[in-house]
Amino acid sequence: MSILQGSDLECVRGDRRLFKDINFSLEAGELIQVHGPNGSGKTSLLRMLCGLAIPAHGKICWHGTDIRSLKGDYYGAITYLGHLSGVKDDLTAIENLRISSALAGVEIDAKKAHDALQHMGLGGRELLPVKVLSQGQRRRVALARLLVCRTVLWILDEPLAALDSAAVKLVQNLLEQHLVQGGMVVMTTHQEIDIAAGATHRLQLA
Amino acid sequence: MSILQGSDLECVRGDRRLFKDINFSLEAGELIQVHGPNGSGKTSLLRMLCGLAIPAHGKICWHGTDIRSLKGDYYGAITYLGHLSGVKDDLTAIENLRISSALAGVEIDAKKAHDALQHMGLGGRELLPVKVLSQGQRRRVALARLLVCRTVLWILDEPLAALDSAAVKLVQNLLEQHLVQGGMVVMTTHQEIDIAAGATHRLQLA
Amino acid sequence: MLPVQPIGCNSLNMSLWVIQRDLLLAMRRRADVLTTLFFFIIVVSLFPLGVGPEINMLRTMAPGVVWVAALLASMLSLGRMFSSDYLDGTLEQMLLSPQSLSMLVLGKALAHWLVTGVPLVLMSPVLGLQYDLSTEALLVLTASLLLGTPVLSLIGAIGAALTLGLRGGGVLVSLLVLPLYIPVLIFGAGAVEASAAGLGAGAHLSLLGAFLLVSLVLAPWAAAVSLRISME
Amino acid sequence: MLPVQPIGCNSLNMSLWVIQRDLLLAMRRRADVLTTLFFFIIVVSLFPLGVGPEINMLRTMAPGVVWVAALLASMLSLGRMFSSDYLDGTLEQMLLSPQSLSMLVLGKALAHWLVTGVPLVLMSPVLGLQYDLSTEALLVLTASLLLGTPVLSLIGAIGAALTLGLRGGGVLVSLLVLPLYIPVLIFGAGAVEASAAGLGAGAHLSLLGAFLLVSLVLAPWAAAVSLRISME
Amino acid sequence: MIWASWSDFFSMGGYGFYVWGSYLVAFACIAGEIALVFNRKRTLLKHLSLIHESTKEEKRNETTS
Amino acid sequence: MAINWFNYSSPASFYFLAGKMIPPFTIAATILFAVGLYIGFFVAPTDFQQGEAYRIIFIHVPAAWMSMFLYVMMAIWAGIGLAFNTRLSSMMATAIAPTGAMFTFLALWTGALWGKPMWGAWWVWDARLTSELILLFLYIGFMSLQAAIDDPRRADKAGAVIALVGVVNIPIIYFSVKWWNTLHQGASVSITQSPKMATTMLTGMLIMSIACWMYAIAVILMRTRTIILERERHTAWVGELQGATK
Ligand code: HEM
Ligand SMILES: Nc1ncnc2c1ncn2[C@@H]1O[C@H](COP(=O)(O)OP(=O)(O)OP(=O)(O)O)[C@@H](O)[C@H]1O
Ligand SMILES: Nc1ncnc2c1ncn2[C@@H]1O[C@H](COP(=O)(O)OP(=O)(O)OP(=O)(O)O)[C@@H](O)[C@H]1O
Ligand SMILES: [Mg+2]
Ligand SMILES: [Mg+2]
Repeated sequence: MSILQGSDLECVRGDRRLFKDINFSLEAGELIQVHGPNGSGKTSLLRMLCGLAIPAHGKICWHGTDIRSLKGDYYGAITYLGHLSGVKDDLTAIENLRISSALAGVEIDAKKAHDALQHMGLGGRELLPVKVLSQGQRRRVALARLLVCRTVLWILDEPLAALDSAAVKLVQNLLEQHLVQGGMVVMTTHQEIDIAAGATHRLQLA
Repeated sequence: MSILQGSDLECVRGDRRLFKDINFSLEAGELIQVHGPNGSGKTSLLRMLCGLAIPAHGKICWHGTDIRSLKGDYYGAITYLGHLSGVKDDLTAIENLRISSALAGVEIDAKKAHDALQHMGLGGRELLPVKVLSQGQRRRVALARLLVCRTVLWILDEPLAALDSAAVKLVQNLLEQHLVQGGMVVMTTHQEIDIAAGATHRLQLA
Repeated sequence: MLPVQPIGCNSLNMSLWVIQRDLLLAMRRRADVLTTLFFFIIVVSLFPLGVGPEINMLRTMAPGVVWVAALLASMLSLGRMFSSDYLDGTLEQMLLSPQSLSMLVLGKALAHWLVTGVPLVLMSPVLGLQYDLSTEALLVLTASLLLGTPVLSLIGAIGAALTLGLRGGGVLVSLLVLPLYIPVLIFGAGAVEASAAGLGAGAHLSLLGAFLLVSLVLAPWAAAVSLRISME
Repeated sequence: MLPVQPIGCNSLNMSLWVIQRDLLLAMRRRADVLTTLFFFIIVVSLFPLGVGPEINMLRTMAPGVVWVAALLASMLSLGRMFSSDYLDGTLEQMLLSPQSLSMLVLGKALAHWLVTGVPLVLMSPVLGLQYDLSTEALLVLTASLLLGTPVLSLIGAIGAALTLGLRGGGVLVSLLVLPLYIPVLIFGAGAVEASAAGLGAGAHLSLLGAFLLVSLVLAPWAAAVSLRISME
Repeated sequence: MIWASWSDFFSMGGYGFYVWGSYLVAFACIAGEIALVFNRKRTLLKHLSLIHESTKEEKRNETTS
Repeated sequence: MAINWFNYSSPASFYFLAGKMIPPFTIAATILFAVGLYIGFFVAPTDFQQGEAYRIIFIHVPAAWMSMFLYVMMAIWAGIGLAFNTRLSSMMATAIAPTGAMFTFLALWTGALWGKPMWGAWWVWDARLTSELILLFLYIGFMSLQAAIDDPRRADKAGAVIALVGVVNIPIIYFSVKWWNTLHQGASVSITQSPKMATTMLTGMLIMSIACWMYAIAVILMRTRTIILERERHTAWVGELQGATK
């Protein structure tokens, strides 16, 4: 039995069936990359994995139990990053990071937040309100959560959007390190990215 | 004298100087690709070119006249596409396209809008409200404006974000065709893109 | 070469496009129109609950209450005038439109009036009946609202433009706009009281008309200036 | 392996974090707090302008007007409770938080009350003076607002959660929430009237207290359920 | 001198509360405003001198390294 | 020595000029307040109608006047800043607002304290009182708007628009007594008519008014200086200033 397992998943949006009979399983240290053209249902699949949407058919199990009956226990084990960054325009980068990780169940002090942001290349910008930052910088603030969270499963929807090549490299390292430590990742991206560590599965939609 | 000319441009945001002494000139059929890491001021530069922001120093001339004194005449000649798509969630793709081009000064009928959307790969989705579309599909709706507008200068801020490879190809063709017809393009992107037609300049920030 | 000048579009046309678009958006969410109206109705109906049922007092209060409710209903929906366009980048495109921005703003203010003001005007006689107003007072009330509500939308456009993108804009806008609404309120409610007192509402109504003309000319311009400031 | 369970965080702690964060956001825009307050003041001051200056009538109206204004001020700022968190994706993250969502919602409602309710309570005696209320009536008015405004925030949270992401939510929320506010309004304004009539406000005030307890228990839970529904 | 005694002066013909209430608040407001202005300036100068120190330090570091 | 006025419109030189101007205005304000209060409390005779309560006039009327004058000044400076993009005048407007709001509050407060003994109520909904209250809201709206905007240049311009639009209220306050028949006193000082009140009262009131002017100028200049420093903190001259004070 794998740690995360999706069986026979089907997604219906409006009057359109996006996909059906999707099966996958994920072990510690593995990564699934979801591929597919625009509108093929990648985001929909990821939201199902988080329990934010309910599959029309099939089920998703975590350690063998349906995630819908796990609730809080499951939420404590995942980190989701969607198309929207979830950063507050009026707060500074540090405040955003501290609060978002507190909400995810990990309280960190300003020093630690500062270090994480520094590592994401935001040194010197930690005290600016996020609304004045550039598109890529905002995305980096959101990604900094990955540095401080201690969850095993990361669900990332296009983490590379708006990032420059230096930041892409950074995210790549982060993922590799997470996999080496026994973490798991499900992600989508339209850009090519190659992860050295761990087994990489490919899930093609449409 | 070139058609679009920026001289000695300087940009200050908050207490930070993003760039200074930026010079460029653009002739018919040419493309400028603005490069630079996240937060280096690409978006700020593009907004200056549109007249949405005012440079701290230097000026931007269109056919030799400062764009700030041209106002409407200049706006009639450019099309700007920013990080935000400018599509309304509650309207359908067709309505969005028709209205945004009417605001830009070109009234088109439903047939023409339909064709443009079809060409952007949104066939069958024209009548859905945009809010149910996927990230990439929304971006395509915004890009469809380029097919119907008749402006000479296109200013595009990361047009490729969220697009799959088929859509990237499409945009590439679109740009090439525009350049061949004597149009001009200023754009930023973190992805690699190669345009066959016309002269391509590279502007590196920071 | 591509043509530099756009064709087939002038400023008036553009206002019409904007009005049409905003109405379309309102229709897409028909609830919007209804909810402003219901807000108006509920506020007017709340007062007897808070104040007590004595009919003489209610009759004296009526014009004031209806007008205050209309003013609040109109103000509450100001937030929608520009902010959604701002958030999704449409407003940027409008600023880059080759036509006059004032005309676009005028279009948006008129659309706002059509969606929020007109239903109130149509509803007011019914609400007036609840407060036992005479037929003549009802007529004057409706006429005063008909002249006054467009002024509210026009002045409101300035406030909405100034507070664009500011957090807490929804309440800030009321702070900016309510003091400017007060003359409209005074003369609007005053018209009904004057007619009830047998003095004739003519003077009050013509003052309201003058407010309307002045704001039709100045407000779109001021709002356009404010928009450019807010978007800089 | 990384630890699956988060550490150093329980539900109560989480509410405190949320309150702290919302207060921080409010402080970042100090204007927010002030503007709700001024909205309240302005609405209360608008009525005499519409109704006329006769002091006896104003005195009778006073409790109703102050209560309706408090209700509107509280309702107006409901939009802010969840919508900005929704738009930028923070709410998604909250739903995925391992702790109880009800506690988060409770935190947000309390923060809303601290930012919008408390200033109203503190201001109300001054406004009562403008309407020439007696000292005792002023005391009762303040007490009734102190008990009633948290109920408004708590009930409002349900409405705000249900209308999340709907366009025109700002007005829709009022439609949903106002009917639920009405009992609070009736007993709140009633308390002052009763004390003015020499009947003693005790019964009314204890009813308000009961409302408060019930809504403290039920509203966060209902709002949490609504949030899950809205986000599905 | 139009006042018979100091207590006469303070009672203001029975209107003492109103008259002194006005003047006291007026001068409290004026004093408060002055205090606020000075306070604003003091905190600003403190802030500025911090910036100044740190830039000086940076310069020193540059020259030594 | 010829003064280069144009030079003084730059914030840097105005900073130093204002520094020189503040002491004389402060001294003038102190002396005039002392003289005015002396006349008000020890020279002016008791009013035969209102008794001693009328002595509130010496603070009420200057405060009411200042509240209106300062609003107009604020709107003018803000308008100049908007039209000609002169930073200094916008800073002046920003600096005037809190002082104006304070005087408006004082006019309301002292009026209320005067109203209780005279009219029997702290507050009546009379046109002049109400419009003065609206004036307070306008000041607060101006300040909240500016406080809500982070970028000072945008704050200046947005504030200017709302200040200019709000100017319509000033004639309403001033003429409200004429237009509506109200409880509040009509203008008793005007240029065309000879004054109706005792000359000592009038002198006291005028001296207090001038004192308020002097005070307002001094405190506004002080605030402007602080605002200049805040806005220009990254410029070389502020750095030098800092080096000099260290
Ligand atoms: C809260 C209550 C009050 C407010 C807001 C208020 C407001 C004002 C204002 C704005 C002015 C200046 C108008 C002008 O220069 O024409 C003024 C002047 C004056 N007020 Fe009041 N007032 C209040 C209460 C009173 C009361 C109770 C009295 C006396 C019974 C009073 C007596 C005067 C007098 C004598 C002047 C000078 C008029 C003149 O000489 O021009 N005020 N007040
Ligand atoms: N109500 C509806 N009716 C019809 N189709 C719908 C409806 N709602 C959603 N869809 C379709 O469902 C799909 C949603 O896809 P999703 O957002 O999961 O795509 P994605 O793979 O993440 O794409 P992208 O790469 O662009 O982010 C889109 O194709 C959209 O058109
Ligand atoms: N008030 C401010 N204070 C300091 N820095 C600021 C302020 N406002 C903006 N900035 C900085 O200005 C830059 C804005 O950059 P811009 O958005 O033009 O970047 P970009 O090149 O488009 O980046 P991206 O590739 O991420 O889109 C950011 O580095 C931001 O941190
Ligand atoms: Mg997607
Ligand atoms: Mg950018």
